[in-house]
Amino acid sequence: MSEDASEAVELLRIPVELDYTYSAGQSASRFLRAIAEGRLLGQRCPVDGKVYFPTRGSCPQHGVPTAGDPVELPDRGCIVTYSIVRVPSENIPLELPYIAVQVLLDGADTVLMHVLGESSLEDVHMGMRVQAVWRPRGEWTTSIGNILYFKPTGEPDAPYDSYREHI
Amino acid sequence: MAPVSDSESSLVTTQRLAYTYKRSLGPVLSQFFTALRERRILGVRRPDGSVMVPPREYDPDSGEAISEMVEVSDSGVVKSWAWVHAPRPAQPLPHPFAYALIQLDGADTPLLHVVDAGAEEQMQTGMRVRARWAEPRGGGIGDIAAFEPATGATGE
Amino acid sequence: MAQRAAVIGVGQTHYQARRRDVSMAGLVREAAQRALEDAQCTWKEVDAVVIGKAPDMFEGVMMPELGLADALGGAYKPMLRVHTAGSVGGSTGVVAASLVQGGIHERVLCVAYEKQSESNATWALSISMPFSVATIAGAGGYFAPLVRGYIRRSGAPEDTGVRVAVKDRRNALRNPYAHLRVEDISFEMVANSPMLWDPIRYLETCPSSDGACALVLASESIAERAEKTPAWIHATEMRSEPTQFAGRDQVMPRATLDNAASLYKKAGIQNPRRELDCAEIYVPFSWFEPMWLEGMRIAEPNQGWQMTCEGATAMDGDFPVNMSGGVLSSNPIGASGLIRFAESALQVRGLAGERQVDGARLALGHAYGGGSQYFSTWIVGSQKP
Amino acid sequence: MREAAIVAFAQSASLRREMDRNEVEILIPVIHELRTSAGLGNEDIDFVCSGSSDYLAGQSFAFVAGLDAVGAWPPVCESHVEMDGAFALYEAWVKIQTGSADLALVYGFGKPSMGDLPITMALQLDPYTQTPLWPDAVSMAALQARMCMEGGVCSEAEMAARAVRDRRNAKQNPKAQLKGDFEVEALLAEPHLVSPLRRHDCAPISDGAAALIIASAERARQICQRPAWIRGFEHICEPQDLGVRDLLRSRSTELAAQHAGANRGKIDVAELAAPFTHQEILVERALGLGDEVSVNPSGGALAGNPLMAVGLARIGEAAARISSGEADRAVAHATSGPCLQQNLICVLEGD
Repeated sequence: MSEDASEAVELLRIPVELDYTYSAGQSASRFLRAIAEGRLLGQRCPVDGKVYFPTRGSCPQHGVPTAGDPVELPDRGCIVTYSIVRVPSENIPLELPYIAVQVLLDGADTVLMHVLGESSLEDVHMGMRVQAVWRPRGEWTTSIGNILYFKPTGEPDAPYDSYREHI
Repeated sequence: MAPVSDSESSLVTTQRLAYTYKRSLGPVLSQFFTALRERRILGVRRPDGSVMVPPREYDPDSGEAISEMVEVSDSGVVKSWAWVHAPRPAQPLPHPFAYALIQLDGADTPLLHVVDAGAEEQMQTGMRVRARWAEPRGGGIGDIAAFEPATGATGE
Repeated sequence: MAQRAAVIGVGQTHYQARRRDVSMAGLVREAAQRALEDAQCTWKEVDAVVIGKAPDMFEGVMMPELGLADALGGAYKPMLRVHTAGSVGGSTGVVAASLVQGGIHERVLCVAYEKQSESNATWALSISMPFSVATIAGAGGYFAPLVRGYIRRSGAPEDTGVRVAVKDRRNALRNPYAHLRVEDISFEMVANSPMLWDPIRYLETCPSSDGACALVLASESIAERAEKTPAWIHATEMRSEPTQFAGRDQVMPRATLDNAASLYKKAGIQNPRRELDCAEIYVPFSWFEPMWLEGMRIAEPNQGWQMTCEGATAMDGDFPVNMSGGVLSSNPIGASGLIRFAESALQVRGLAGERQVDGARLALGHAYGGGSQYFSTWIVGSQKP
Repeated sequence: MREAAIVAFAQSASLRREMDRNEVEILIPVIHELRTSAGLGNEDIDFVCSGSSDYLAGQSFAFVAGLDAVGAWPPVCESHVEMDGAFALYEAWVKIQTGSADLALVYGFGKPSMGDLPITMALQLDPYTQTPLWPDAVSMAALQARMCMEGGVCSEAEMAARAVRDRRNAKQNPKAQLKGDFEVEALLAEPHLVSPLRRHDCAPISDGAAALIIASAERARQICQRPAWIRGFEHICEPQDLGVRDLLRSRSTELAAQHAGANRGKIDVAELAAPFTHQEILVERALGLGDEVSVNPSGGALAGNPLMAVGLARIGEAAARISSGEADRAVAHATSGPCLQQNLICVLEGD
């Protein structure tokens, strides 16, 4: 919109607002309902037995539903890889800089994208053992955001060979 | 662990996707929208001599570049219309209205816009309508708030 | 079976942060008109239009090709819209080529574009979906951990990425269409630029650009009559794999290795490093040069960085890469892949101006997208395959 | 032309609102059924192509998740069009013409119920002069319908008769959404939705998916007893602006049908994806379909309209009737854009 009536109109601002109703899907819903109770549920691929966490309902490698019994996972694991983010994004309400991590939970075969807290930027490294820090129980919802962040456990690092195939 | 039922229904939530896009216009549409701000409507002359409103920077049939702007009237004839009984929030008027194809005097193609006629009974193909200008202007196609039924044979 | 096909026209807009002087139709027409002029043909002579771009939410128009088809002379002609994430520009070229190779059409206009200034790409790429927590800030946030994985496994020197950035930014100074032009670019300037997504520095990242790229592809009989040298398509290939599955190698996905093997087989190439004269590789973050040199089987596993560090990929090296300045210098996302394809064609046509690789006869065009999961490539030559 | 045929087809049910499953969960059983019926493993497939729309899914790169349903491992030669799956099939057919593929898996999927579909579709219009007025898809169709009614193309009774026919046919289709016996008079007694259109004039909003297998001649014979041979395949796009188009006919359908040779023989079956009753009449006319043709034996788009899959499903439905021996020659149609802007015609024949 041009304020000055003597200038040509060269640019229009067009708002687009659309409301969507998203459904998580059956499998992710099961996973999210468990998270609301503080439990982390993975699911096995029926073909090769690999444990998917988080789960979207299928093993993308084999194109089959991961419909069997869920596998309960601990809230500990190791950092497979990470990045220190210094770029703001409208959709991410985190203070900069923050450490974005890919966490391989013990017993899982896929990584979870999350953030690392209680660690200096210098200390974070691949193989670092970490544990989830949960929100207060009363704030739990059906969201992976129930985990506020992961923090270092101080345990010895996981050996590279134990997680290299997950990068 | 308690078994989780497969028939359990899925979690559902709503979310709004909202963004205000910035549309640069280029020379032809810039002239069109600048003129709208001045309560004038411009079309563009096609190679066959006919006038197209709203204008494009190319001939839609051949792809050839065109740029000769032609002023047309702000009143014209309804070529077709659709009566919206229950307008949605995003739509231009809060009460029932018509989307219409309006061929302005001096133009050879109709413009898509809305007619604020009050009631469906007031609408008729072939009826004359005139632009009702918005205040203030400079914001795009909404500079024409709506078209309204008009009497009289010609525009301004 | 497959008919021969060739690029007989290339057109590009100047790539800029904001092309506020044009509409979307104006942008794509600018590139298309230049391609038609290069091919010496008219809108009317085009049989079909293929349009590619990245997500519709970038411009906020659903299937914008429906409104752009007639802007590209496509009224009452066949029109296709390709979308394969970041590789889309490449895939658009592959689909357009197949329309000629399949004997369907004689002349196809292929256009890819993005007008990123209409919105904000980081917004469109990081829309937080319900039930999830967004931690990935745009493409850099996604790829930085993979770059770290590459450094760990290859033992590449930390400054490899800096070297790529300096080289590509120098090359961009020879390309009149390039967006980012840093006249006094130096190693220190890149090395000292701020870390954005550690280990990726500001000057190691691609810009956000407005722009369009267009090609005219033609059948053998038309290409033979062309006044300027055509770029003959020797092979095209595409490969995809899922975003995430147990044991997926995200750093060096099998899709890229399979894609490369199949592409060279089709083109009859045994030793790509020796037989190809140059390559335009999709490098949105500098480290992806060594990564995709390996992914394209041009370098041995974990040794791509050596080519970079030895200067092999510089304009005066034995295997120039990204003579145009690459994605690091111009990034209208949906067009970025097609620009790679277009530059490879310009090189073998001998029309690359100041950035011409002497005597280039065979060149690679490469694009990738999604979570390093979509790959599309082609090889073009100055001689018929 | 290299001979190619549709050899297998599967689809989900069309549902008004599929709340229980996400797109991947809708697709997995469809693709599983398809591969099982054709007896194919992933290693048999040379090319995969899909059609979907980010704006239906309310998210960028919505198609990426679709790949999860394929089991794309080892990596597949794959492409995607931001269009109906029918256009993905066209791309696959071209790939077969080049000789670089013999067997392709094609799918389309959409969950338009997630948004307010008629409003979402306004984003397809001219972003400068039209979208800001938010003309919903029903209003756009209503503008054309009134012109057709006042221009002598069709009456509201003829339009209602299409809804009656399609819903009656859909009784035989377990995947259809709207089905049953209706009377024209009763339908015409219903109020207008957006005048002059009534609810029955509009295709329903449907969630769903469709998938099929296309194969070269050699492979087709191994998989299917009676392949549905593709004997013509063309699509044509018109300018988008309604003002510069003849809205009383579908010129692009006429041209596509002509190029595809639709009228080079007797047509037994026609499957049409026109989402409004008057548009179904326009497509019938463009194809020159007479009373002897079985139109929309599946119910067509008016009985189930999973966008991005509905056109592909029409081709699948037509092919299934060839393969079953019910028909010798069929024409299938897909469309895109406001008021039948872009149309695709696929001509299928039995041995």
